[in-house]
Amino acid sequence: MTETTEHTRRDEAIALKVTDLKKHYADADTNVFDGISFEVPKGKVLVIVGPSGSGKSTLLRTIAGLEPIQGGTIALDGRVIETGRPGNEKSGRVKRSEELRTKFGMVFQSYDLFPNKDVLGNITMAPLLVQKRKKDEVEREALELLERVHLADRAHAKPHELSGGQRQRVAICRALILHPEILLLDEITAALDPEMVHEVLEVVVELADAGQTMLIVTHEMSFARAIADRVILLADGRIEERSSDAEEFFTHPKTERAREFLHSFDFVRHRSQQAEQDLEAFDAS
Amino acid sequence: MTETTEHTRRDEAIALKVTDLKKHYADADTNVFDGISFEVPKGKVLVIVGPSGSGKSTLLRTIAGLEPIQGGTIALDGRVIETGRPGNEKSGRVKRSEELRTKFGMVFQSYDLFPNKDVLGNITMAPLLVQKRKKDEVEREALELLERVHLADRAHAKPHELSGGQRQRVAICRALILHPEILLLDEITAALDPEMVHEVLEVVVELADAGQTMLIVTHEMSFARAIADRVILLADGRIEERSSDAEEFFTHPKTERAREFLHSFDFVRHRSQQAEQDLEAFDAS
Amino acid sequence: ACGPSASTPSEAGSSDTSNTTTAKARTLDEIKKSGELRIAVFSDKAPFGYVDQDGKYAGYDIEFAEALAKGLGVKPAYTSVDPAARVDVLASNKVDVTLANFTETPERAEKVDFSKPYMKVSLGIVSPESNEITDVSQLKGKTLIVAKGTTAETYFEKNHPEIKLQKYDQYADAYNALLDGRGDAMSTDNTEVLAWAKANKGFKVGVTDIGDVDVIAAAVQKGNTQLLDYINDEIVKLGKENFFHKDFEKTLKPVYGDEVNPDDIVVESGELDK
Amino acid sequence: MLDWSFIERYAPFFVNGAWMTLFISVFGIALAIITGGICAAIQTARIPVLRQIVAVYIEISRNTPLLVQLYFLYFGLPKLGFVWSAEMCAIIGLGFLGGSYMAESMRAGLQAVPQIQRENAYMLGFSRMQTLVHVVIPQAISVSTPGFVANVIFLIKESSVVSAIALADVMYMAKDLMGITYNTYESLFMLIVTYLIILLPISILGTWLERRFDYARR
Amino acid sequence: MQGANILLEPGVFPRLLQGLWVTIWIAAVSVAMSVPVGLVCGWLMTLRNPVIRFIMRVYLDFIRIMPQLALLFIAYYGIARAWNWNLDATGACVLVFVLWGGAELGDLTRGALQSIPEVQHETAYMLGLSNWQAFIHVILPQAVRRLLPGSVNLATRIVKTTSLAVLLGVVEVIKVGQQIIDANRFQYPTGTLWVYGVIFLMYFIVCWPLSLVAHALEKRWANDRND
Ligand SMILES: Nc1ncnc2c1ncn2[C@@H]1O[C@H](COP(=O)(O)OP(=O)(O)OP(=O)(O)O)[C@@H](O)[C@H]1O
Ligand SMILES: Nc1ncnc2c1ncn2[C@@H]1O[C@H](COP(=O)(O)OP(=O)(O)OP(=O)(O)O)[C@@H](O)[C@H]1O
Ligand SMILES: [Mg+2]
Ligand SMILES: [Mg+2]
Repeated sequence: MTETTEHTRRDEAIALKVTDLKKHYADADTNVFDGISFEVPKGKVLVIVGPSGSGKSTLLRTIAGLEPIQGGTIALDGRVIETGRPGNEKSGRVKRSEELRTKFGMVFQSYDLFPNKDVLGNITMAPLLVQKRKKDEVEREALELLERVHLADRAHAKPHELSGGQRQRVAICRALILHPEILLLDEITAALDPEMVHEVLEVVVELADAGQTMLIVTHEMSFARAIADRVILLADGRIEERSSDAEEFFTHPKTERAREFLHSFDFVRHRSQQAEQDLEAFDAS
Repeated sequence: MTETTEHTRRDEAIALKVTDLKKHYADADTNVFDGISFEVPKGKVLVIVGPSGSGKSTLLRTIAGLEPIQGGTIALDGRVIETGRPGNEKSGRVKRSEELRTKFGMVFQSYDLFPNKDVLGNITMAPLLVQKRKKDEVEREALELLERVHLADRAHAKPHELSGGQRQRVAICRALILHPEILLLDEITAALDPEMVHEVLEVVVELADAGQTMLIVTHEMSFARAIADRVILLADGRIEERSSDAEEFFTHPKTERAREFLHSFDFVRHRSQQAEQDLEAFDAS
Repeated sequence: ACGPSASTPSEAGSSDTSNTTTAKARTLDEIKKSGELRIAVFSDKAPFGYVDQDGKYAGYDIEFAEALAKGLGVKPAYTSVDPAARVDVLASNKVDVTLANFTETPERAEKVDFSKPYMKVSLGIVSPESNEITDVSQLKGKTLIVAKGTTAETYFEKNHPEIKLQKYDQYADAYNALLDGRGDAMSTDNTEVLAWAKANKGFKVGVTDIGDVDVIAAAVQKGNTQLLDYINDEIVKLGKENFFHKDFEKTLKPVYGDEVNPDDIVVESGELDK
Repeated sequence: MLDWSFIERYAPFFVNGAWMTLFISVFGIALAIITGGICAAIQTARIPVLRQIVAVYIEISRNTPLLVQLYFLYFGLPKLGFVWSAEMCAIIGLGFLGGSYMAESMRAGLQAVPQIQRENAYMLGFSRMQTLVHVVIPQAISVSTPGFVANVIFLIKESSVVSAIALADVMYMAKDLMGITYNTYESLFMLIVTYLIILLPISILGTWLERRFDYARR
Repeated sequence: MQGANILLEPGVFPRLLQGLWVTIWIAAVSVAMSVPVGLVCGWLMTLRNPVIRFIMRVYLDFIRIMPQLALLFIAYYGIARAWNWNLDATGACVLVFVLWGGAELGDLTRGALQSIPEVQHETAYMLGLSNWQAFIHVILPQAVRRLLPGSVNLATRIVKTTSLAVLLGVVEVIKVGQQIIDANRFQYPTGTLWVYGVIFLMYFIVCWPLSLVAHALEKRWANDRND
């Protein structure tokens, strides 16, 4: 395990800093991770990639407060908001103030809009109930956000009337209206039909361009490559490679593990090259 | 619409020939396709790509006999096996002899093994029931096939104990044991977790190398590129571009439609290029 | 039918155990205060206790019930009971008095307290004219219809196990079963079958008096002497004005006509040999 | 406390009652399964006129109480000249009531078999009969079993109503004893115990069947 | 067929309707009281506490395995006396139907609450909603939708089961019918057929709309979900 240290430039403010994070599920044998550290500078995009089961979702969930941590600290804007304690595996979602919770915006893989509210209702619910903002002001902002994700005309549609791609864009608006410090996106296109993937990722790219701090888990390598400022490769609960130059990571990975991982996404192997030995193996049977 | 004629070499035997195929769903306004023609030479792989709803699945289903056709002909090994008749939209699956049906092998997107049988049972059911072959001979062949897809040790597992990728490989064996003339694969990796995609596609590549005639629908462009002998781009029920040189199609598509389509799979757009105008648009709001 | 043959409990004789706990009965004062005397009556046993065309309770028992309530200065509140429920409604204090053609038997006397009698009966058997039963012995191996919890049921269970009984919860059901030919005959109090056969063409009472002559009385919860004493006094008092004969004239005569001598049925002042 | 000598003496009657309950239930449920199967087949195959008839039957059967159905059969129909025995009425009543419930669970099972399974069978060359026997029914059973077991228990419970038409089932025995001996608690106790003895094993068997036919797909 | 004239006798129909009213009253009161009982039971069933869980399990299983008629007898003749309650037959019916309806509705409620995906709770948390707000604005509206069709079906079953009240001697529609049959036996020998026929229809007329409502709710809300 090679934990290369990160060099953050002096002038970069750090939005999120995770130090020596330990996570253990109640009835699991081993820790999901046993000391993970990284940071996300303000306005930057950190992409986490890695094979299934490596703990990417768990990482996002612990940061969001959905899972208690058993060691290490999580700091937001330089302030430590959570410190791990061993033995709290079963304590459920972390007790955080409502204000603190809204500093993290999260979008999940599944279409998790509230089915009993229309699009506008979904977006305006939290600002109205939690932040007690004025209704017309909130609705105006919601409509602006919908405009940005090209859904202004669907403001009064019910979630089940929307396509998967549309739902995920609404879910993004629902998170954005609370002006989160950092947006956590967990494979938000994994459940989508291929041609909807693009419409959602495009919105995310636009957000990145506008300077939204984000922590993204994705399996779409070309998207990751296009959007990442920094990349982390998570495998077996360890950071196997980290890079503050995304382009470098995707083209010239340093570790064998990363090469292997990236290779599994490419199918540019030509039949002619392999044909002979395959033919033998096959026809013999 | 440019229907370029295909030139098949003299010495290539034609496994499947579809001529002027017309398909109309019972309560739909328009035809899914209104005259489609193509052929698949023996031992070759034809890949069909195209946006969602363009009729790819429908095409495979009509060839397989799961949907009646309203015009044109389907010929297998030079023998016309089906001729379209208008007005038979509601007649359900086509009446074909059991022997003829088994000449087509099909694998669908969903994991559709018979849940009440184990792996071996799934594979041996048709040869035993339909072809009345001897049990031990069939089981021997099934085990050989399982070997080829690296699942020999799971012969007695129940489908629900398998991962999606394993199930799809079993489904392929289930089709192969009947020695189909042509294998029809409809997005067989679309429902799989990313790291399982590879293990399935590798099996398909090996099959192609062993000379299995195949008609493949896929959204995995790098796979399509690696495996295709010929490519068809289907859009709005028309063949928008066809090419007997797959490499050429993926690198230098001739039509605007194909360029557009292929582009949507690539996310190698750099933020820096677009950042400026996006920033403006976003920050204004 | 080929179903399992149903031997019924009472073939083994009835039990004499009595350890049922009871819900405490109301005192006279409580009854007066509530303004209601709760009385269990039949609602489908014309002419003794039934609901008339206007939906009001009527019949021989009801007349007595009215008198009892009036004597206390309260209103009667009727509860319709099935024959089998007559003991339990008292034990569980759901009513204060049962006035539902309740024949006094030793078994029942262990569970409830009976007042002085106001009627006397023995059992009768009614059967279709075409196949009239004139003697109990003819019933051997045949099906006799009874209502559950009646003296007829107990009598035949105990004394004639060779007769197959078909039991219904309610009189109405039992009569209907006889009409539809589901049994060969039906047995209940002779007063009752006489009245019924008179009204139903094609049926005849072939046997008018089997079993002992029993008396019919009001019943209260075991140990409720206060109310029992009141009822006994009232029966004596009413006897002085020949109340039950008047009752007979009003409710039973229209059904029985002149064929029945009121003195064969009616008991005044609780004195049997009058 | 309960009087055990009483319970000992009358236990055999509850055994008899249990046999009657089972007798009525077995035939009633068998009739319900046949009726339900036919209805489910008609609904799944969408046979035109019969389908509407089945729909009407199901609504009537589901929206009227068994007791009223029995009274109608037992006391009402004789006035039209149909005098059926109590056993007959009970079995027909139970079958009439249960048919709609069974149809519902069987139909759910048949409809839950994905179209793609039939398509696979077609592609593998199965005949219609082979498809039905080897593919459709085994999978339909998996979905139908929980509802089916619930219906069986439901129908055995409903059969307690047949005491109203003079059938000597468990309920009848309890009522009878209460009416004759007034040993209410002992009678109720035996009533509970008898039903538990009948229904608990069926409920456990049902759970086992559910597991047996749950191929835990996906 | 002139037996049908029994229905035209003065007083017959109004009395049957009165009887039906008793039936509906018992059912309505039972259903109304089942709702709070069921909601509380449902909530208790979702708790992790093993003791509560076990008690609720036994309660639900016992109620489910006993025939309703047996429960009615237990309540009317057994419990009322053992606990010294002055419970009339109607009261016993309501008691049993509430205990039964409460258990069944509780199970429905539990199912509905547990069927709401965890991610809905998590989303509410991330949006800063308090537990109470999440329950009122997110969980409950969804649970009710999943709950309602089943509850309406349960109501239909309770209405049907009120027919058993007659066997405890409650004067409801069937008993009234029997009284009418009895009182008119001489004029209308075939009255049984017609009176029971009408009662049959009356139950159908009461229950059928409920079934239709349940169907409609199921259809209406089937696709109103996220999945
Ligand atoms: N609630 C839980 N209880 C116990 N173990 C869990 C739980 N959730 C996840 N795990 C385990 O923790 C590990 C990490 O899971 P996680 O979902 O974070 O992986 P991931 O990287 O997000 O995978 P994927 O790419 O499939 O989403 C896995 O081994 C998983 O089985
Ligand atoms: N059973 C049907 N009845 C009516 N229309 C249908 C039916 N099945 C498909 N269609 C329509 O036919 C068209 C072609 O559908 P098809 O499933 O073949 O597309 P596809 O190219 O396979 O899409 P995808 O990539 O999403 O699988 C679509 O417009 C679809 O809505
Ligand atoms: Mg994950
Ligand atoms: Mg498709």
